[in-house]
Amino acid sequence: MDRPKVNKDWKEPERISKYPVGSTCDGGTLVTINAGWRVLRPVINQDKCVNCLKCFLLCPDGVISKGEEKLTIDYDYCKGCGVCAYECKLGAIDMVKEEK
Amino acid sequence: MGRRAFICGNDAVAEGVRLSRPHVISAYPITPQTIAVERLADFVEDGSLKAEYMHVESEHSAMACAMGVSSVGARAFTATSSQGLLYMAECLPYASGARMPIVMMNANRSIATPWNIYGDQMDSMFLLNSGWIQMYVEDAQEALDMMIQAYRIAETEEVMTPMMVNLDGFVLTHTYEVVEIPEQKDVDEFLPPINMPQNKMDLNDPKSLCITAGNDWNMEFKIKQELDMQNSVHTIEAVDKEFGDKFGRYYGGLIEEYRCEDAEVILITTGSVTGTSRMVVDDLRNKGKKVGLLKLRYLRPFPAEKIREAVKNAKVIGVVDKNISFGYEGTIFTNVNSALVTMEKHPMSLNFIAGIGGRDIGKNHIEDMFNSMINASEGKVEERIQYMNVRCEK
Amino acid sequence: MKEIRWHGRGGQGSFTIARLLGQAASVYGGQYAQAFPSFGPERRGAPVLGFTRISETKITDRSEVITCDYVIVLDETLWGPAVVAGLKEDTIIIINTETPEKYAGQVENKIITIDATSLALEVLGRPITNTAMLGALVAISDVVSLDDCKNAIKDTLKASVSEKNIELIQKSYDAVKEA
Amino acid sequence: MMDKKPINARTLTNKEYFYGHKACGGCGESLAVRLAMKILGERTFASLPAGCMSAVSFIYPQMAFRNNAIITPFASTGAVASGVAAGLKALGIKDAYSIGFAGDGGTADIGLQSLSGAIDRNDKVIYICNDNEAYMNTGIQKSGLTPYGSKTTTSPAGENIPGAQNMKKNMFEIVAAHDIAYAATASIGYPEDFMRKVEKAKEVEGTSYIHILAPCPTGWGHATNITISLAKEAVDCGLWYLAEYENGEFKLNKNPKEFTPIESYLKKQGRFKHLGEEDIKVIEKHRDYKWEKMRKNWV
Repeated sequence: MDRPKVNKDWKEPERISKYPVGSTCDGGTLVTINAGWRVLRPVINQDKCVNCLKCFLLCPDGVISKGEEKLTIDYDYCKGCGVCAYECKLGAIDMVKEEK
Repeated sequence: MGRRAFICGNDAVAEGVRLSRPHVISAYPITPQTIAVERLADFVEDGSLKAEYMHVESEHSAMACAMGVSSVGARAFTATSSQGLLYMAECLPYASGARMPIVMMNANRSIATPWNIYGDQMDSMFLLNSGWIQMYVEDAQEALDMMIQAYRIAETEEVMTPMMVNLDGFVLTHTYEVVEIPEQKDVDEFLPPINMPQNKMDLNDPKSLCITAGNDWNMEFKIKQELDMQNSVHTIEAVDKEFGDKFGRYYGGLIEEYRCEDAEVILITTGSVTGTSRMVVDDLRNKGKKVGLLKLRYLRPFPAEKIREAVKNAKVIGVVDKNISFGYEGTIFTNVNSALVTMEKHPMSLNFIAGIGGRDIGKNHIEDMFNSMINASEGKVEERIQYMNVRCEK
Repeated sequence: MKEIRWHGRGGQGSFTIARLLGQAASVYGGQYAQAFPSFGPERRGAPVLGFTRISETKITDRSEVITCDYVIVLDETLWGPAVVAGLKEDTIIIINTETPEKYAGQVENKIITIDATSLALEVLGRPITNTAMLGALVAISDVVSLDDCKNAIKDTLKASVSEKNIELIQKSYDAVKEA
Repeated sequence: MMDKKPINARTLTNKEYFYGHKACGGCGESLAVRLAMKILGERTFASLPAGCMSAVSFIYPQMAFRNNAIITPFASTGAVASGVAAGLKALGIKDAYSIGFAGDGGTADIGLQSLSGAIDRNDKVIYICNDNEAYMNTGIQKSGLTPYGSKTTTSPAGENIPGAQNMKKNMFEIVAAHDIAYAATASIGYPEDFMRKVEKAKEVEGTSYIHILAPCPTGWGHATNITISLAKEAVDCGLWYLAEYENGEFKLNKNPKEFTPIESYLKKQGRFKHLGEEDIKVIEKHRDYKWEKMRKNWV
């Protein structure tokens, strides 16, 4: 899977003087995941999937990765909106209840 | 040695900006600033200034555009006045919060209504809290010199804060006088190319700018901004000293004391009224009066420590305010008084509100201020807030 | 310090000449000078004022010019309270007029007259009198030298008009000197 | 002209430039930003005013843009993007894009002046209006692009304020009236069409403008999974249209023979639940009037 990851090394500035100069931050800094938002999780049924890439194209969060052979989902950032499952003409994505 | 020219304050600003080689100028006309941006257009036209000249559609956009320029690490200039400054007000804390070293000339002008195009300092007083360094010049030469100094100060890495150079409308912007224009090579030696290592958008090091920081983070960003602004006094003093060493003109850094030694009464001024006050001080000194003058060059950062030091032996000080903070008093008066209260023994203070809407401040009015201060120093009761050169009684 | 007040109408070049005098005195004459217009949104044809201050020492005065040493009237239709305001005992008034007798006895002050309009028409072919009035001032005062004025004209005006104006200032200077 | 590969899911980069944002699940706007960024790539400087997209992607210390990006004053997307373009030009930085992503309020209301200025100067800026038809970031208030009948928190669909009473401001034609180099409308329901238009905007020497309709599940009151299909239906029922303005000419990209029923589109959305037959007739009448003009002049 080729998706940005949480930077686990990110540390909060220890002193005021260590804060950024200006209201500035490095682009693409990720310190948290968004998975807690999800009630239903999309699961790709690889047997049905024909790799049409519609779900990859339409995911508002970009969590579906084309990969080399098959599509994969970055569950760290999937919010479970269901767009992928709804748009899949072959019904190859199931929305499955998250287990706590 | 530079060349001598007989030019107005707006021209002097334009000359100073040309010598500072900004990458982009965003311009919107407003009286009495307009000549400055006209002159800059002339310079771009004749090729003596290689800059992008942007005809923006409002002051709000003039500042927003300057932000865009600064955000990629280029040098930006803009100029405004009065209602224009108020219209762009929203953008000023954006720029200062992002620590963009933009330099802006503000032609100090009255605020509507009643409508008025003449010089007072109501406009910039609104923006004391904008996070911009605010300085006030006394004449055209200082205006030119301060454009160069402003870029140097604003772009110093520890400062990295935008700077507003204020110039009294008409009295300075439209008055012609002899100005020495420095050589480009000397300015180039004094003012290095802009460098924003930490806070610009950079293709090699992508950044998010003007970010959100919620209640859990915001305060630390603001404190950092405040500490750096406080700290900028050292750069301001050092740059002024270095400028003097190179160009032969020293302005005193944050403040200038004029004949304050042994003075029992001291008048505190900003901007062009300082010049007229110098003459009055000389006259009174010739008459044996122990009077002095303290010129505030910077209102942000506020030179509280310098003021305390300068007035510590005075019995009475007076503050000239070309503005009114309605419902209270002159804004500079409030600021000065708060500096005084930490003194073990502080002088009594009077407020002289003058020059509103461009009303003349003559030598006689300044004499009246000194006389009032002298009376107060001798124990007479003087009104704490006095309006100078008014047509009729209250 | 010498203070000079210029009276003209918008478009007649009264501020241009106030400035040119300051330039001549400072950049070429080595003195200090200040020049400023009556501030405001005056339009073409409206009465306007120009001021020049000249001094051996740096001028820090930022207040209005109240009294003056010379009052110069480019357009005699402006004669009135504004022209005679702020006169000192030794203030000299210079008026552009064909009929000097009109002004005899109007004020206590010394009045110099010159028919600058005729001179300007003769030399420039246009009734632009500001340079001629400066010539008159130079002729009767020591605030600035004629050469410094000529240099300032060369420096300020376009080449196409500066030559004619140098001729005009010389002519008006001579005319007033002779008179 | 170089041979260009067609833009589709297969040719599109797998790289994400807009990732980890806090937008609502099923947010249409975020897909528009995501796809545009995939077309534009890393040498892009994005300017975003106050609005959902800035609010969800610059929350210290979590930054969703991997390319350079800046939040602008609300009114100033056009001006900041212009300044960025001018700064890049002055610094000699080439092959980089200055792009503005603003919402409907940030474009058609408070930001109209600075957008107009940028187009007037023909600055090299790509401006994308993410139109979700109300001020969603502040909690669903009516904007100049809120369509007739919409219930918002400031047009509450009651007796005195029976939903939004104006038709949408015609931003596309307002922009075109500047004689802009390139302008287009798009819908998140037709992503290939949108990406083709972004690709076109990249090549424009001067300002380009793309107005994309992007449903907002929260503000429109629809299920999060139908965002894309709803955006498609908006086009298919004729309440939105796909068009371009280029070389001084308008062109309709899609001219359906028949529209799908308006009611089906409206009734999927909570904001239109209250509409009666009369209201729907008004909407239909306006749609037909608009299409009559477009078919007459743009085809």
